[in-house]
Amino acid sequence: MNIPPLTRFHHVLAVLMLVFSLAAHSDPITASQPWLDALNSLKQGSMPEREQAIMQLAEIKDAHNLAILQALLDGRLFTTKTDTKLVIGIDNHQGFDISDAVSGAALGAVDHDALSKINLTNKMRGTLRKIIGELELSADDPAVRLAAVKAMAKEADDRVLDLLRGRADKEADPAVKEAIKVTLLLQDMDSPDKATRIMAIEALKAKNSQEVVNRLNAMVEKDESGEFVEPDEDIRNLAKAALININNRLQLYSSVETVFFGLSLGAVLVLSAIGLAITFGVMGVINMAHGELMMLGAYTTYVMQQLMPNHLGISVLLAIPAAFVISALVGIAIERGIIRFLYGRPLETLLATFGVSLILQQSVRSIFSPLNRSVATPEWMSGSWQINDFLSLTWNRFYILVFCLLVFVLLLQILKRTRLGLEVRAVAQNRKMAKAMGIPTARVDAMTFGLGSGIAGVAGVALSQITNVGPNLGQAYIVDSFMVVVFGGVGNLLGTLVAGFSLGIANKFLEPFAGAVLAKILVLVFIILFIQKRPRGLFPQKGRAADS
Amino acid sequence: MKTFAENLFGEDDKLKSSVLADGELDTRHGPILYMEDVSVSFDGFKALNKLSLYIDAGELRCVIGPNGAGKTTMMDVITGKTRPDVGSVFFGQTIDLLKMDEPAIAQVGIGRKFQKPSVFDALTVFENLELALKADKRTWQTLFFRLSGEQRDRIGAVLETVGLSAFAKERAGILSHGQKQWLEIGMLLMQEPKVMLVDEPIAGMTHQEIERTAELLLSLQGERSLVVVEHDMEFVRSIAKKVTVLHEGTVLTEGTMDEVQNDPRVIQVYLGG
Amino acid sequence: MFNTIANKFAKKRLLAPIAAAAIGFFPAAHAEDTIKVGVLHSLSGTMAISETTLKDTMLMLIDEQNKKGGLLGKKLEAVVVDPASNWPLFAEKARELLTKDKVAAIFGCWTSVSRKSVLPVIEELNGILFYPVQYEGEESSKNVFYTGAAPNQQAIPAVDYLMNDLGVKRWVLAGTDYVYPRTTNKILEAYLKSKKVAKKDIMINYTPFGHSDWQSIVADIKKFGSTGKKTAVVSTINGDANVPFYKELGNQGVSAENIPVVAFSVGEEELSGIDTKPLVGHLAAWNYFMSVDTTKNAGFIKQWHEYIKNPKRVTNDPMEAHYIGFSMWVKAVEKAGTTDPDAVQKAIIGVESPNLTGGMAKMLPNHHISKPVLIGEIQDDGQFVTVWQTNKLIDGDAWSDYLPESKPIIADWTPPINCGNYNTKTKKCSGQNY
Amino acid sequence: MKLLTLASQDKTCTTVLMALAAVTFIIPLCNLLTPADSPLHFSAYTVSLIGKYLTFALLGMSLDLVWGYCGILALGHGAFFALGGYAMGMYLMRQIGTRGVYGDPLLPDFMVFLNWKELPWYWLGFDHFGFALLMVLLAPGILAFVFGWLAFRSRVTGVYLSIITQALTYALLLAFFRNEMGFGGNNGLTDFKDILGFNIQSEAVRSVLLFLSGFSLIGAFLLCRWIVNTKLGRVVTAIRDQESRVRFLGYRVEMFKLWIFVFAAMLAGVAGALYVPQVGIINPSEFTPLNSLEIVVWVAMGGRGTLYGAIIGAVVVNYGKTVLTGLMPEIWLFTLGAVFIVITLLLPDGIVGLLRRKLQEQHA
Repeated sequence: MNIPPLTRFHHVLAVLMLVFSLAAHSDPITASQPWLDALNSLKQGSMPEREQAIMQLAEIKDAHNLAILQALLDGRLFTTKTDTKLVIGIDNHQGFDISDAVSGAALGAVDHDALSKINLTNKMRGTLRKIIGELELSADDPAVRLAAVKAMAKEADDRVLDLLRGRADKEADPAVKEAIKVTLLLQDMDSPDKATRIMAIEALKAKNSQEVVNRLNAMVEKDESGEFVEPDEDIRNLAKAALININNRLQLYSSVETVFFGLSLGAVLVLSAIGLAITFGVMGVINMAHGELMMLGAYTTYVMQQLMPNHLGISVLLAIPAAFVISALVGIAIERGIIRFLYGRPLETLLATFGVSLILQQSVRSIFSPLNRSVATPEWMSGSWQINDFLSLTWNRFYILVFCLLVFVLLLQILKRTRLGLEVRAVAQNRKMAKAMGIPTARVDAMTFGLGSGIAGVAGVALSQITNVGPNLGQAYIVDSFMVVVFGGVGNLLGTLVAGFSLGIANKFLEPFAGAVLAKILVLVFIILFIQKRPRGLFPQKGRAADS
Repeated sequence: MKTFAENLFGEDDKLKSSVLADGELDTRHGPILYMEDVSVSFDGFKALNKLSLYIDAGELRCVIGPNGAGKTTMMDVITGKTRPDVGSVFFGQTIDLLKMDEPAIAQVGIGRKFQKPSVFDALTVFENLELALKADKRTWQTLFFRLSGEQRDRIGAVLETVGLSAFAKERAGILSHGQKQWLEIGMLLMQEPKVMLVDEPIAGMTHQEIERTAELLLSLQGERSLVVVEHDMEFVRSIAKKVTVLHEGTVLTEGTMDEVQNDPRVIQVYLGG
Repeated sequence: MFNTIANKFAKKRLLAPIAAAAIGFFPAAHAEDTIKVGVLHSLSGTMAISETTLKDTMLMLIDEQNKKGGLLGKKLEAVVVDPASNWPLFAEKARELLTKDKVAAIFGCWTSVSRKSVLPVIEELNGILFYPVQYEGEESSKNVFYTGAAPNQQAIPAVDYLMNDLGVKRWVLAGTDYVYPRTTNKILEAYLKSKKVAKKDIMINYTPFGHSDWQSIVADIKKFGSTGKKTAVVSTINGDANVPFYKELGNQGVSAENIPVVAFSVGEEELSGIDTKPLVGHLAAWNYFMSVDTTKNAGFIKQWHEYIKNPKRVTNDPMEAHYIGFSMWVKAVEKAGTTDPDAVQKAIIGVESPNLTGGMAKMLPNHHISKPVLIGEIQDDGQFVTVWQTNKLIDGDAWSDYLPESKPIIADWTPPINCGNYNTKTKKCSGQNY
Repeated sequence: MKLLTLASQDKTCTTVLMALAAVTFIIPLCNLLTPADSPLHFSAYTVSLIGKYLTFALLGMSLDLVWGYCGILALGHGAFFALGGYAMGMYLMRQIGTRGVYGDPLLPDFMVFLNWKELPWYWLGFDHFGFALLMVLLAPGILAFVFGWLAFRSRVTGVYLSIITQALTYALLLAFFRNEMGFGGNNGLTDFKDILGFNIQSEAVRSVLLFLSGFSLIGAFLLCRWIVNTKLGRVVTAIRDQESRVRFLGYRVEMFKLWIFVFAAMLAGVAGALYVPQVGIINPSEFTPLNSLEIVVWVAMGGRGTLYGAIIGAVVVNYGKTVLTGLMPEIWLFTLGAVFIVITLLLPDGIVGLLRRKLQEQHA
């Protein structure tokens, strides 16, 4: 293309040399003065100077570059506070194992406090990613290569394009190959040769890439003077056709996305309501402390993470049984201490549990402070499952959805298959008869309430992954929880599930038209009107028992 | 004020018109109450299965049948509590009960005493009767309601009849089971219905009280029609001219007590079922 | 006979607490050897999250002042009450502080609505309120001193930075639906338009308080930002809604490098409740960061950690505002030689007090103060790194110049104007309660 | 006279009435007749506080009518209170006139701020006090009528009804938060200047408002007392205990429920209208479901189904709140929570039940 071949050659050479020098890691290095200077200003300079230093580092070929730059990007590049030496640290959970950034020599372990981090700005991070991308284009891991290609494609100048072209032939991984191909095709859209352009558009039509949409959109736009940006009408029409083609797919993806959003919102609703479906639905206790039991579950997750800060993923998993046990125990305590005196007076349970909720809230405020607590999301739950440029499903929501279904199925099995479940259902249907048949109703009550509370705790673990962990957590969900249970039909677990999901999806489909607030209002009004039609919810309890 | 109120709560106009449109109670051509081919099912269980029943004006009819035969459901259908899947229920010739709800049915003249005595525990015996008293039962009229001397006398008379004069000022909650039964019968009397549906009137009563109940019911027939559901065969025998036996939601047989008792099907149902 | 006894008994039983209550309402005879300072921050309810820290800050500052020998030879005494995040209760408690406890000044409020609720009471009883939170402006009361940022001390510099230094072309203005975001966004919209940003390049979105499901909105932002033009989000999202918002941003892959979010309501304390890893690089605009390296700030942080007995607690902007407000009040009282509100109100104008981040804050005639504006990027340790700051202090402007209806209005509490709402065109003072 | 004899059936009730009358007449009189430094003079703080309690008492009593007597546990009763408050607030807003921040003669400040050019239709008429008073009754009344008409006719009962009333107030909360609604969004209506031409902050107006609150409370109490003692009251009690049985007596249960529900909603509206000028602000937080729940707590605490129990409950809980939030700001919620639990467990009939028992012991 229109770049002097010599320059291009130089660039390639430079990068190649970098790559080579990386390969030759074990070679003794003689650190050059400019390189040391660059490191020095990286260490001490102001933000703009640091930015310059990074650029300089990239130009100077040094074997340690990748390690240093990567460490810088990851926030593992420090200066020691005592002798302001530039070191790379590896977190060993008590402190850092550090090594000299210049020589690579291990310097042993130090405290967190002994180091100060070299901070970055967004701009620097962008630059770093690009530089590292170039360095990593030939990495072994295809995922790293893909990330590298994507980072480079963002600022695809000619040098980058050449690099990519070079890589395209060698690349074996289809995903990486595809990414390179799209980047190159996009370049072809600006080609002076009309045939190349047409070919590029035709080829890109089938790709799900936002970049393609942007470029096509730009082609059919008019500029300020009302002239088309793209003078060639054939190309314009072709671009229009391609856009229609892509937009159809976009629409499909966007509905899929909305359904997913709705399901995941529904999953949160179901999770927060399902414990209530037991304490309220099965036992008839208007449990205003339900939200606070969820809050306890969320705080349990926080405590678990504090106990094992090095194993985030495991701590979240372990938090599930822990939260269940803690909330269940608190639930049993509430039942034994208060609620058992109030059976047959459901409205009074509302009052007493309201008192309990105030106490639980304030306890948490006293113990953990009124501030929100930070609960980290484990690696496997963060980010999203990128299906293509137009459709990605966030992992945390996805797991919560799966988790919700698991909890539901498990609960159903407990109620259907176990002795406890049988007793629970017996007591719910006819307390006196159950008692007469020798079922220890007091124990069953405690266990049932414990079960419902425990599930609330488990829901709290899930909530800790998407929202605030603070004293107000419970209150934020209590109203919604009651709505879901009532909408589904009190005493019917399946109803709760269906209600949660349908309200979630309805909300998400309304949101684009009505906005978040109005959507919620509409859903509430819908519930009110629906209850007029079916005064006992979606799945009413049937038979004579329901009448009384 | 009144017109505004009536506009606001003018529900009873509708009620009245539904009665008036169909004309006054018309029993010239036969029974005062009839059900034809009425079926009700709950979750696939047929509580009533093509039940047909005709009650004549002034008749005292006893309905018997084993548990689950559909006796209570039958009453539920007549009083509007349960809607049948198919069939028709008429009061006289012209009043279609299926088009009306419970209060409307009660107001056109069908009264009901429940199986479980249901009186208002928080109110006094007198107030219980006062509530049942035949009167304008719209909201504003109820708010400004004052007992006339005549009405007061009538309540007194009923109190006398049911033997609760001494308890007039007591809360109904303190009454014994049998007294509550009486009170409910009293409330039924206050309504001055044309048809009285009486579900198990003598449960929890002493022998003496049973006799008085029988007397009372017998004294009412002719002037009113009565449908009595009862398990106690002796009691039924003491009052019944005509007995209907229900089984599995349909009429098994009808006739005098003797006829019915000798019917092999009835014996089969009661003993073999 | 029985009736009268029972009657008397019942009366005694019932009237006793009522009488006690009535007595309680009368101001207790209070010793004149202390100067009382009211602390009006919610300690329970939804706002406790933010406000409890400010209560502790005030207790610390008062404690410190007492160690220095108090004020005018008297000890200071903090009177702490809990308005429980209930807006009418704020007014009631303010009245209680001023009439029952006779406090010399009140430090308190966080939300605008709580300030609005308290305002008539403070004005009626001629009290003094120091309000430490950034807010929407459009107000200047004789009795209130606004030590937080006005919109021109936070929002506009932030947008300038995004536009000039990051080359942002497309703007999402996302906020919680209440008056502060509404005003800020209105000002910003006007400002952006004056900078030739087209309407289609501005997306405005409002959400309710505590909004927790951000999936659709973040997806929209992502779409809006995917057109190739550099896009940024200016967030006036309040309080609890932030955590789920940032979590969703992180999970949907909206990184600070693609679409930076600059927030006006997210400080160190809010970050301490968020897993900051996915947030690294997002921005906030404040007048104070804990990470700013000055000796004053280091001293303040040390003092705070000692007071609160937790070396992990952070400091934040509203705390600094109280720090400045309190020291200004102390200086003004010393200058006036009395805690009399009129004298203090007069004396405090022009009083200077050092910022923790350097420079001297000054109380302006419009009851706002001058402040530096800092823009910081979030780091994974929950701190901010200052990436940009104004080279001089900016004076707080009560009435925004970017809103047509308030452009001609100024506030000046010095003679001859002596008005919080003075129209320079009509030369009229309006909207005042005196 | 009849009314008074009715009321005097119960000693506690008489005491409450006397106390109310005393507060209603003595405090305003003292304040109007004595100089500010007299020991008989009540501070503005005391006056506005008591005034507030009285409106809460009225609100609690109106809930007791629907819950205690008719058995409808409304968890959204605060919505009617708030609507009444908004109606009054709108009048007070219009009274500001040109004294607003932006000096617009017609539009309240927040509308000027949102660039609204004209007053929305639902604000018309609120410059007339009479119209505002009418709306104080009608706005809650109509909402209660529509909602009740739908719900009672479809025979929604028990927890289902409770939860949809909660949904109602929650929906209203969200709606009033929206700035586009034209009710001032989160900040609500505030910065009132005067009422019927009198400065709303003046002591005389405060005293008068307190008097009106007390007077309305006593009036409403006697009215409610009368209603529950009419036949309609007995029908309503009967509905509470055995709804379906009442139908078979020929009463249209839904109409009676509706009547009482609408009446109570209007009373709540009056309470709201009296509340707003005394606290000086009305904003959507009055719609929060938690607020409505608290009303239920007052009634339960005082003793439901007695009317005056609700008055006692409202005053005790709110007085407790006032004292505790000042005395022990950090831990008052513990105390409040514990009190709720203890009351439910040990005093199922509330404070009134306790007093009655004590009286009976005396009797014995």
